[in-house]
Amino acid sequence: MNATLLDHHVLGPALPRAPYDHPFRAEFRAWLREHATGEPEPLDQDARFEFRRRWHHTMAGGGWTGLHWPVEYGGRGADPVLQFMYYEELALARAPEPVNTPGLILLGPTLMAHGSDLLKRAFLPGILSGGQMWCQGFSEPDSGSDLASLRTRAELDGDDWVVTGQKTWTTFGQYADFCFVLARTEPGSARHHGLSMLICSLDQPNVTVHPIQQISGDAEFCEIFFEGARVPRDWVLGEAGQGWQVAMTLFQFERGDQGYTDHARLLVRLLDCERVLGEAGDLPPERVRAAREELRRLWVRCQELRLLNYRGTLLAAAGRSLGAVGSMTNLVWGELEKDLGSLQAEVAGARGLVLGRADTHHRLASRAASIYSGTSEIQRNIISERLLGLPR
Amino acid sequence: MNATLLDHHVLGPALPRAPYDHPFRAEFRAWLREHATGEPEPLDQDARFEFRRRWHHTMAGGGWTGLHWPVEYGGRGADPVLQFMYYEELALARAPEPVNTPGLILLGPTLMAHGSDLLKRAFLPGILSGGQMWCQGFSEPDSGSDLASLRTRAELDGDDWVVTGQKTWTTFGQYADFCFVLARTEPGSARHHGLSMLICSLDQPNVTVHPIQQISGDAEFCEIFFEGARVPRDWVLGEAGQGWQVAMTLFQFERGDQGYTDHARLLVRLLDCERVLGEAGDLPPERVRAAREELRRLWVRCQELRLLNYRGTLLAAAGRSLGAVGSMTNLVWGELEKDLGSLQAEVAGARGLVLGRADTHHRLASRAASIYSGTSEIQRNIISERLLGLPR
Amino acid sequence: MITDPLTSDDHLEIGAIVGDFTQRVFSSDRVREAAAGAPGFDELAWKQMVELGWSGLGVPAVAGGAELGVFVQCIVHRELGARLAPSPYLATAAFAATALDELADPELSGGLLAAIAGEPTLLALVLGHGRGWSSAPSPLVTATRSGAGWVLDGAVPLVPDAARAQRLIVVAAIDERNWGLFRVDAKGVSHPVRTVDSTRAFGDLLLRETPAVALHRETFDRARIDGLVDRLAVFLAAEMVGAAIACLNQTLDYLRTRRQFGRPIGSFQALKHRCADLAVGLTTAQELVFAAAETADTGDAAALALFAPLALARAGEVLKRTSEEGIQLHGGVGFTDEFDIGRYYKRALADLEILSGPATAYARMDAVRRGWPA
Amino acid sequence: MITDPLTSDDHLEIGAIVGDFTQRVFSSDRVREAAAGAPGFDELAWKQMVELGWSGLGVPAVAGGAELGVFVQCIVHRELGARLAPSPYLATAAFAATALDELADPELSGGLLAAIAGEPTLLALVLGHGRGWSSAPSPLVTATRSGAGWVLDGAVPLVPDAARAQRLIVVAAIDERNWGLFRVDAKGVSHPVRTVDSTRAFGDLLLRETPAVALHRETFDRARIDGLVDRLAVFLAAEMVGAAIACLNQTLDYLRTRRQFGRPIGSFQALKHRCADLAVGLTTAQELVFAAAETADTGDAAALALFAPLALARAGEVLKRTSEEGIQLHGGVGFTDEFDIGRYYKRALADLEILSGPATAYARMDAVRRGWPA
Repeated sequence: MNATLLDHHVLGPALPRAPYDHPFRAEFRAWLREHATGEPEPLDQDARFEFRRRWHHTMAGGGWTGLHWPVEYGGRGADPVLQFMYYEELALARAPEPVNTPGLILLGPTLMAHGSDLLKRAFLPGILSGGQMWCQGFSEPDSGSDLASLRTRAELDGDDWVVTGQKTWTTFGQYADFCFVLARTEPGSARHHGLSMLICSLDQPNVTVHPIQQISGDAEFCEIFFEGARVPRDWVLGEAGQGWQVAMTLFQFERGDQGYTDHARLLVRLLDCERVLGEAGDLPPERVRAAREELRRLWVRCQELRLLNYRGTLLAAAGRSLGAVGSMTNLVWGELEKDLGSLQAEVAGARGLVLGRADTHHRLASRAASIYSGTSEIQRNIISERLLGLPR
Repeated sequence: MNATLLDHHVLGPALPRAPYDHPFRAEFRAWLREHATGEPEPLDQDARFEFRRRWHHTMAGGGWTGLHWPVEYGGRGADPVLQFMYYEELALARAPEPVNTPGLILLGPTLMAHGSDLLKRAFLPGILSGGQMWCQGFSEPDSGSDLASLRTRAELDGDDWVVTGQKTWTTFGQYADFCFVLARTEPGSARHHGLSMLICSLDQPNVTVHPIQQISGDAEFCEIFFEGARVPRDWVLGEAGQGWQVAMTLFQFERGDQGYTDHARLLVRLLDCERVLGEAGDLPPERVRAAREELRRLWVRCQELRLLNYRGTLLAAAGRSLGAVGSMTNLVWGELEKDLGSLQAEVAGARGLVLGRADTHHRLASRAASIYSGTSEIQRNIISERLLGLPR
Repeated sequence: MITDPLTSDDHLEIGAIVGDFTQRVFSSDRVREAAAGAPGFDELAWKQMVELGWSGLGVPAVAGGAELGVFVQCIVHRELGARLAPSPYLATAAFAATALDELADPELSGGLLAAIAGEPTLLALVLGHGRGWSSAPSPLVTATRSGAGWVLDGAVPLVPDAARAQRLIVVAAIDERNWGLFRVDAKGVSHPVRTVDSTRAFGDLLLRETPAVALHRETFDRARIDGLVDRLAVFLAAEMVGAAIACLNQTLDYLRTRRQFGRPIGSFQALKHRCADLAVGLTTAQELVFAAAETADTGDAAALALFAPLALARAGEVLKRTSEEGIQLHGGVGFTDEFDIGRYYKRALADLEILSGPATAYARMDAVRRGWPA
Repeated sequence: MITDPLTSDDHLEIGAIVGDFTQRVFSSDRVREAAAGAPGFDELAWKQMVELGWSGLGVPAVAGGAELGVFVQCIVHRELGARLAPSPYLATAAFAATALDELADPELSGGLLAAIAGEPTLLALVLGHGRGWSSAPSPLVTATRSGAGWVLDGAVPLVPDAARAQRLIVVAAIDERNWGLFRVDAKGVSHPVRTVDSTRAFGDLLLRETPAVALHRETFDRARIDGLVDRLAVFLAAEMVGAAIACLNQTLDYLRTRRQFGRPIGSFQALKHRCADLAVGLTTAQELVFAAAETADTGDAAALALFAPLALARAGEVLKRTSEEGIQLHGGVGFTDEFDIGRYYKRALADLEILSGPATAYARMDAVRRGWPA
């Protein structure tokens, strides 16, 4: 059987600049064949995180984490096109999802851009190896989509910042060792001014992490309460008071990377749906027909997401700004993730209601996709104002 | 063949309070069988209007116009349920579309409510017979959806109002003898205050009617320029200065009636699509399949429109306010009309592009449906604010 | 709020009484509490409903019921749906009672119907031909004569409330063309399944030469089963439309209250327009449901055969969409367990499976339309 | 505006040159003027394009062309689409030239290709197997030997630009499995049809023992025709995506300018969100088109067989939706002939028929995917 045709079938038509016969794919695929078992992730969240953490260690052992990090920081200095192929290959191998992405994707690169040598030496190695897990502290209860209205404050007390406030929607905060916290450090300042980006250890008595129960049964997000938490004075990214600019740098990494992984994992799941539909189940014929139609529509949408990710990759490779491609990727991905979650459970028929099944779980969990990384509504605001120039 | 089943097939399941075996349907159907030829309407607009005007005279001759008008004004005093069945039967008979609806539906009833005896005597008989055609003068170039910002003004000069300004989107203004014009009659007044509803003859030198060319080739709407047009002092509906209230009365009639006719005509056209699809055409099988799916969706939406119309009918019959049902009807109808226009041309395949065909014409003409009687956007504003109580 | 299809004083009064009761008895806290244990229903509430006579609303007067018809029952279903009431009302008072009334010999079923009207009995209906208007060629449950009685064989997944029912009313195939209605004891044949929706006690059914009592006097054909499903669909659709109304109301409340960027988020036009579209879908779905209910009461089976699948399909689609949009419009809190909106979504998913949902309903609609002269 | 898939300096320069030319030559007034006469194209503009060498962009160098490939041609198509240019470029320089290049014997077709590259010649391509990747079982045009030559028979409705072409290049069936490429004189066999789109000279084709010259050396099968249509689809998709970009831009201009309720209507969030959705659809469709173009140039036929139908389907859907929404967002003036937006809608309708549109493209996509290992 022609291996390239197989790739075509799963991921879609070959992209001219990320071909299936690229030597990087061959190298990584060989490593994955040896190390990735394809074993499904556990449904229990704690077990699932452990499962992923172990995989992270395996990857780190092979030198396959932080692929895009410069060689001097332990990475491979991979360009965006290699990263694109890297994530496609991970998905094809049905490898566990990555952990510590807040560290690898967001904080690491931001540290490299804005961090002092001290901070870089202290934190970059642990991010790469997965020895230290990271989480982000941006959103607050009253500033969901309006980040500049945040209220968490930090004041200098001797050699420490003392942090008081509440963060929310912090992904996997319960498993994290450190949190990067955006806080108001200039009393009386407003909106984007007077903020600082602090690195806060969560292993201290003045921090409480409270997981938020989701409709899926997971608690992927946490509230974190800082009640006089202490941060060493020089654990600030960039200058104190320049936190907004640092955050903007950081968000650029978020928009840029996230997409790389998504279309390929979605396409692999879509393939699973196709297989289930091909088997003789007890779904009535009219529902099989409707599911096949939906499957085709989702395949087309996955290809669109794939090309958005590819465009983002090429822009990044050319050192050009992503513009609103990031918001588009986010929007397209979030809506697609939900619809694929629905289809996966739909092809299981009534069984897709039963607790303890992956499809049941995914359908419920997917409802968060168009919300947690910036709602679809916020993305549409950004696209219409920044890209299309429509008035506020 | 069971006649009731035929009705079921075309119009949908029988509605409990407007059954297919109702004696009114039988009576009207008998008359229609004798007088309605089912001949398709001409595509040329002037010929089409003439065709409809002739049908109006035929209907008036049989006493079938102004069905809902009180007997004292020449109507039959029909309640809304009879009207509902009346329009369904007209559609089933493939009778021409009604003309002079601005007179019959809007101005007539408004005259009965707010007009002086003089005005009623002067105008009601001509509306009913179709001897005098009417049009409305509300929208202006700079107040499309924001009626209260209108600029047309009228000043008393002796025994006449002198009207100056421009109206637009006046349906079939080129065929009309009279226009009811909303104008500002109190200089310096603002928004809803100081307006009056005047009856203006279009047969005078100071009025110019300019048809607006549409993408369909039709010119169903006109701009009307009033450059010192004269209106006798007492040709005012209601009190001078109370024009907004009169207009609101009038609009209530608009929302209420319009719907009665629409679902049935749409369902008859949908039946035609079904027939075309059933014949062996040169549409490829995948397009036939897609068209059949769309046909089913549109049939369901027609049933929904039908039930909205039915609800409006029952509310009107109970003397209760329509609330936002009018806006819903408008919204659902406008979107449906467009999609049906598209399907009708789609089932003809490439032939649906050829000029001089009814399906080609309808598709283009239908694009106006969600705009001219209050855009879909305005209807959604109304529904969300007035019905759902969401803040402005 | 959206236009209410209830117009007569009688109906409005019934609606108000039912609304008062459900608001009190099925408060969010009590519903969550009931669900925290085994999935299923609030037994005390069920007793109260029976005492109020509601379980017998659709039961013939000869069997001690009120015989008020489908429309009135739908008023109750709508309120139960709005509250996500954990109640055997649908399974027992609607599904089982209707099957008994439609397909059973009154002499054989009289006791069961009387029990439904008079005691807090728990029955579940098993559709052994497949879910909804299933066109599945081979039956899920077959009945075979065994001595003087019958035995049933087959497996049916996820039967609503079967996990806690005492007795099951089963539609089973006798031969290729004939079907019968049977009664079996639930014990040992019904196995609880935990689903996303904790307000119904779904059970997997496994019948192996299970002794059964025939309830029909004459056997019946597939068309009769489809006619039965038409009636069941109206009840379920009424629950779904009630749930969708509650979803929209809770979402509107949130939009009016929650502020972002210095304004209530309900003042953002994009959200308003989406709510308007939801309201239109909900209004028309509700009109379909109550037109179907009224049609069921007038006895126009030809019209019901179209209205019922239309109502089920649209109510299902509307509830799914309204709950999905409800979650989205709640933003971050929408997908947490703190607000109730996610529970409506879960109930929507379950309700969509009970009679196999919109695709199956549209297939029925198409089949009925094809049967008419073209 | 939306992200441009043109990134290299060469491509950007070509884009700028073409954009300058089309903006000047195909102004709204000139396009309306050209359309006011017979439907079809602006002859003077066509002469200028030939002089600039654009008609030979895809023609092999041996025949005097520039042989720059599909991607560069798509840059031209995009601009022509944006201007609704009344031009035989699609029919002659893209469709006919590609068919000749792909399916004809170079010795027999060299003159025609040289003419395309060097003179303002007018050709049209007739797909005698059906529109697009048609799966129609019986061919529309058949070829029969007649003495030393051939005659063609058949009828093909609405062939783009056939009404004004001098010669027709015809794909015709020789027998059940073999097809050939033929040349016929357009005179007497092509009959003009007035359609909603006045920018193309559609013609109905009626062939009755019409003398034809065979251009192929070897006959070919259906798979080769599908491969040809893959290439044609990319050109047409590029025109559609160009038209959609212009639609969106004109709509955005209107929304920024037009005021209602004291604000520019472009500040209303519901309209903004709809524009955002249009922009996303347009961006992804354009990416598909240029990925398809790049793939055509790399010669990866397997990838093109998927990218081409994807690009055609999505470009078609996006142009239709953008022009429909464009009309709606223009409000009252949207459906009048005063603004250009309605002309884009009409062009969309016509473009959707040229290769039979999205449904047919998706059928091709499915067929290609089914052919792969599962």
